[in-house]
Amino acid sequence: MATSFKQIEENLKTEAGKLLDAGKVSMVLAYGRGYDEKHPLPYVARSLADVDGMVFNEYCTANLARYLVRYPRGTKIGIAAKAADSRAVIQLIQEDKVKRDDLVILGIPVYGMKNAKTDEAIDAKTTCGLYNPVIYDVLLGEEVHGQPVLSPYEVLEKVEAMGQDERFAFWKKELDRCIRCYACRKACPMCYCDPCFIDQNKPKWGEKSPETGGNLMYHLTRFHHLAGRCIDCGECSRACPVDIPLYLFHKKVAKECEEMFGQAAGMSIDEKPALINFRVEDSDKILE
Amino acid sequence: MSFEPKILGIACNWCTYTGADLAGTTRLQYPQNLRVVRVMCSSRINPSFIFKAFQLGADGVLVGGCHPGDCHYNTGNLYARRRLAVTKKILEFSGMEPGRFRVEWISASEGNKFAEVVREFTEEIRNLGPQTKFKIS
Amino acid sequence: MSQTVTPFLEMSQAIMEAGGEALKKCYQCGTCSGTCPWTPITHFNIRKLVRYGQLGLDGIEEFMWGCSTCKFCVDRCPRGVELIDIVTAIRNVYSGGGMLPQSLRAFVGSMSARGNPWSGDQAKRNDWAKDQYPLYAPGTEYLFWTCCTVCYDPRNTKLAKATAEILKLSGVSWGIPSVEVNCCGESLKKVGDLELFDRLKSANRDYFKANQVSKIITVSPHCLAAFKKDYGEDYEVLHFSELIARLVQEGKLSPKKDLGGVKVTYHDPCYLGRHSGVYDAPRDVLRSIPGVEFVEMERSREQSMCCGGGGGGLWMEKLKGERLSDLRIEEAMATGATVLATACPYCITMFEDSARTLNVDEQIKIKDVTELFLESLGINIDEPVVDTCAL
Amino acid sequence: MSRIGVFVCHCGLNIAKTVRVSELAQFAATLPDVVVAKDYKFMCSTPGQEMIANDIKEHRLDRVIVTACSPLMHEQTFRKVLSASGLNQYLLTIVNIREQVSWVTHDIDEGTAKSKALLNGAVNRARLLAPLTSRVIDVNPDVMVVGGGIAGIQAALELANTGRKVYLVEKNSTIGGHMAQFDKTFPTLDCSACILTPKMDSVMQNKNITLMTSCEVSEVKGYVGNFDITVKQKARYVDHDKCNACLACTEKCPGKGVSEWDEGLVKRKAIYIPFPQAVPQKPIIDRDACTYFIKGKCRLCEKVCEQKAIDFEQQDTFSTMKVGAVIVATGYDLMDTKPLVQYGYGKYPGVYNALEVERLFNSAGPTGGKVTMRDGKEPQAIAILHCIGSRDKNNYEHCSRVCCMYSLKFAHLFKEKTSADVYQFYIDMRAAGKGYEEFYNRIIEEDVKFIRGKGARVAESADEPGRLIVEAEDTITGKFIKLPVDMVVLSPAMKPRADSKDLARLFNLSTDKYGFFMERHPKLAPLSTMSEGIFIAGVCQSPKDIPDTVAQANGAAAEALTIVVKDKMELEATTAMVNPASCCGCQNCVRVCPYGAPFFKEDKGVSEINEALCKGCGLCASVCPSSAIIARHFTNEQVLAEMEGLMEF
Repeated sequence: MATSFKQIEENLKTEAGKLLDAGKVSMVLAYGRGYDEKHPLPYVARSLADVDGMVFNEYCTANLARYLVRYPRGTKIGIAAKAADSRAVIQLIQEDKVKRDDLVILGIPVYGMKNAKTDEAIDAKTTCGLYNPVIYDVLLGEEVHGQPVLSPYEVLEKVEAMGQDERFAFWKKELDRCIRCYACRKACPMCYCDPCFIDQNKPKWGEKSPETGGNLMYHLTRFHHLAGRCIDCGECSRACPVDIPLYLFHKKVAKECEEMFGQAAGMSIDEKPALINFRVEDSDKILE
Repeated sequence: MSFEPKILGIACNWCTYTGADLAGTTRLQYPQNLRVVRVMCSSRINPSFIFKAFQLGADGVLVGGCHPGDCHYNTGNLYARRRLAVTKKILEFSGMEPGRFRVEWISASEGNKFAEVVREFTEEIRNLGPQTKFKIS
Repeated sequence: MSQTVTPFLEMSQAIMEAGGEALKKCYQCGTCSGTCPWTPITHFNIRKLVRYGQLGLDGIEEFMWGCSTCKFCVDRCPRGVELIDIVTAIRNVYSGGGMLPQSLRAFVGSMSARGNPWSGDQAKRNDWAKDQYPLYAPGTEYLFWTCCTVCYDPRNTKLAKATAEILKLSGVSWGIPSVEVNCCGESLKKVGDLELFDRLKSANRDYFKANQVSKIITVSPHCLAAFKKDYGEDYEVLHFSELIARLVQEGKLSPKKDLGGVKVTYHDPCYLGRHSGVYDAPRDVLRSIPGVEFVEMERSREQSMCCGGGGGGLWMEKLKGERLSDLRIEEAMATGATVLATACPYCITMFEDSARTLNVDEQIKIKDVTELFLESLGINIDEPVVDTCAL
Repeated sequence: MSRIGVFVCHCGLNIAKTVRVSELAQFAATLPDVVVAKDYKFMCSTPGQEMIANDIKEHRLDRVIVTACSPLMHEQTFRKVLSASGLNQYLLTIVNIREQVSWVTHDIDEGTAKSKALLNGAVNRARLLAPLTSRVIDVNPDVMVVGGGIAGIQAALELANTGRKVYLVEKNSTIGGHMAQFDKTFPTLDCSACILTPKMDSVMQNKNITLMTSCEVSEVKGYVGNFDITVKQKARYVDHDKCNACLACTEKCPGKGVSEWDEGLVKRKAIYIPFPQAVPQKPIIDRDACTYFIKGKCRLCEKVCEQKAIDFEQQDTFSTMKVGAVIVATGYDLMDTKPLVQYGYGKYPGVYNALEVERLFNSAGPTGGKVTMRDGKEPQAIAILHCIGSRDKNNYEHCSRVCCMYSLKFAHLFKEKTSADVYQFYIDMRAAGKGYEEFYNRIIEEDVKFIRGKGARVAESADEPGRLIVEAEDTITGKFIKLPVDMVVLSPAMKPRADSKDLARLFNLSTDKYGFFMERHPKLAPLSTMSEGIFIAGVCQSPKDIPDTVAQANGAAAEALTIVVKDKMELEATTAMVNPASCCGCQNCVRVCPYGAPFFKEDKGVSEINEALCKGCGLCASVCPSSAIIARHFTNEQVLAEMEGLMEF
């Protein structure tokens, strides 16, 4: 039986309060009230008094790991992390952007998150489909068991079945709609480059205004940069104002990486990101 | 006039580029559709180079490096193998014909192989026809 | 036989295709044959078998049945050659051509017709239980997988009961399978009948799936190894000795009855030890029993001898002087033990036969660790042996 | 705005036959920024070179493109022309229209078209080229040799004899290594000590060698030409400056330690020299065996020492050496065969390993060179088991290379010193070396029995207590052999030193999976490593015999000399650098670089590249997501511009 949202919120407040009170962390990253219940916002509690402002409900989808890299190295941070969020934390630890010792991870096992825009359930279709955090120090509820375990890659079937031309048309139609607002990379916990390659002029990798060529360059390169690192939280697609299903492409790359390199992103802090690693016995077949 | 594809080659200095020189020294004949960029190591190849090449109108892209284990820089091509494999998967999933991008390990002594690969690849690209998907006109 | 031979590579190819791929790796150093317990006492030579296989030579059929798949050679092989896969593949290729020894025909026939090796009536599989023990149903935690041998073989039904009685006391949720299940097929696979093995396997897998089985306790190490390695599913499989050791450690079962200073030695079954890596659990169980003086034989644990019952050996006839179980009994007696404990129904059968033919069955008793443990719990299940084997 | 000159070479008819060279030059003249374009018969000839030099001056060229043969042929030639004309040599571009155009086609239209495309790409790239300068650094003339076995000794002597100053660092209290433990060496059977000890003495006498025994490297900083290496001098508890090597102390000492030198077969004193010919001949105290350190009382050695050299308060000390190059020659350990329980080593006293047997033969050894076993008896039958742990996937996959030969040597010495029957259990006999096959023949004729079959098990004999039974298959007859013997000799795998991976980390060396150091190239650079200025020699690279080890040591010394013989050295100019403004601190570069050139500056959160270590492969630039790394001469802009040019025509 999964713990209720209300209960998780209570637990979150209690544990965050304890951490701040004991001075174990200087801030806790969590969710706070937005303009309505459906739009909670990322929230930073720096003192015991701030804790009351925390909320947790089915719309708290944002991946707070995104904010970890904002603070100076060595800042002690508590972070509320759902399943995919915890994988982002692991990935950031692998990349040495944060240190495990600097974090207190408040793990949230949860089932029944919803997309605020569509009110559809958020499940393996648009995320990694895990319910329980992979890493945590404190668990804010009981582990979720008994819910259907779905492959996060099943949703790819339709696009995979398309012919090359049909698939190109599909992506062209989708990517042509991109208005280059960069909400996807803003929402992404792994997109921490500053500046992003596409913002550079030397070299100029692609057009900056929204048009076919620049859009393609931006997105394809971004898919490559996230290969073996995307933890499939799906936030890029939820953040997208024109609803481009970026998650499909990320899932496909993640699936291929898993098959080729035998490791999924953000599952163990002892691994190295797949693309800055190799095995001598990697097969040449992966190039076919 | 029949379709003459433009093929971009990126070759590592130590193996494939030298192998291509050997093909010339031994006067092997192959189609003139390939234009080679020399880099020091196949690991230098940024995935965006490949995307860019197609945008520039390349009908095919051929990458050549040392055989895994023989890299002049020890492990460069082992990283390249993974990175280029992902590049290939991305191209495929975006709708690009898989045949348009190829990675081959060609050593400095494999002039024959170089010529053979160029012949084969050129033929394949010729059959695929002009690449229009990425090309920015 | 002619002294001139020509390599027949098609045969070698066929062996590799049947799973004997490792043929290629062997460099004929003789570690396997030097290690093999059969080399000193029979004309079976595992290295030669591989050599004949590499070249596809005639005459291989004369000694391809000698291996009891004890895995000693595999563990020692410096090239990492999976010799058991080679033996299985060779048997598969040649028995496919009808070269099955007489003694194994009944075995394979029974497997094919009745789903068990003992020609037992499938409907009577659970007769030993006399309806005293629960049947497994979805929701039960553990399936207690009763090996065919403990269901049908009169000596070993005692072992089935001993195990069931301990389970009754253990407090875990368990049940025995319904009569529709088949033999796990482990020995059948090693005999080389891969097609029939697949049939039995898929029937059992269907049963597991239909009944939502995920945790299995086996009494036989052979079933244990099959479920772990050959079924391609991720079951949690425990050997019964592991379960007892755990229960004793957790304080849920404690042996009380002092067995009065009996000297016990323990024989590692190949499929529990080398195949499954379980060495300590049965020893822990023995050591937990009051009044048991535990002694090791010279060759124990990873170095243990084989009883000869694996790889179909249980059903094959061996001449006197060519039985490993005889040697093992002698080795056990040399320690001064009066009980030879083991943890496998095959070993029990082999040793009981040997003890009888060597006329030492009064001096040394063959017991399963489980039986000794039950005894120390103060429960006596001995009753007149009724032949439940409906031949 | 650049001023580019294009020079098209005919190469006689080599190019001109299938490329219309004058058309190509005319085409070049139409390209933006090209101020002069010419073609000429042989551009590499003196008049050709002069033409380029003149045009550089006359047209104030700041980029030169030579359209000719492969850059691998004449890049250096034309770079010199640029330098001589006052132009940075990296502003040259070579367009390869011979090997990659004219020689691979018969069609002059195709050839000309492709040449135009290549030239167009080159012009695009040339505009973006930047002048590069190689940094020149001072080189420290001294060398450090780590490891005082035969490899280290040889390398140190070679270097010292050229006048270089050498620090020879040895972790034991004497140099000599394993070779000093041997009695005879195969295949010549000359006495090991007779050929080694003079060399050990030369080390001691040589003014250019600073001998540092009981020392270990603890930190390595710097790069080729300029290493700062910190060495730990382990406390000896004897002041070697005062000690006059009278060794009175070692006679009085009541303490008992295990003699490492005699492979633990006997005891030694707590204050000791390992063996009589040790270099230096000065003792050290073994803390773990010393009565004073254990019980707090004794100090007998102190009382007998007239030099007042005993110092129980001595501490480990650290000192830093500056050297230009390093040779690592740390040798090997024998594999511990105890875990291979089937052979009974450590369980049966009759089972010996190879080094123990070496000591038994040695007249300075525990038995005075007599072959008597632990029970004091002379063996009547001896089995030598080859490939114990070598050629074995469960242990070490490699062949240890010397075991076949030393096993034969053992057989000979056993025959010479005892009346025992000697058996060899082998898989394959490997006797590939000068005089080795001959040696094998000689041993066969000495009536040693060869059994082809790997020893499978050693057990105690049931019939004859104290004797051992070796079990194996004689694969030639296919018979199972049970051989009763008194003594079993195991020839175990040679493995890297237990701490080789630590050392590898210190020197940034790669190792194979067992810990042997990786050479830069298996054939063409067997003594170099991926770390410039650090060389390897001897068994720390892979198992080998003494002749090969010595050859490697000489080679490594020569390699080290090529660096320290110069006062200055030029570093690679085409290195990578980090633009800190764009660095996102992902550390991809740090993780992938095979040379350890990039490093992360924790305080600034950005990476930097130590250009002295960079080899210019460009891997870091391609894994850098924010394009912060600039791979000089192959920058992103340069490559993209060239691609653009190539695809235009």
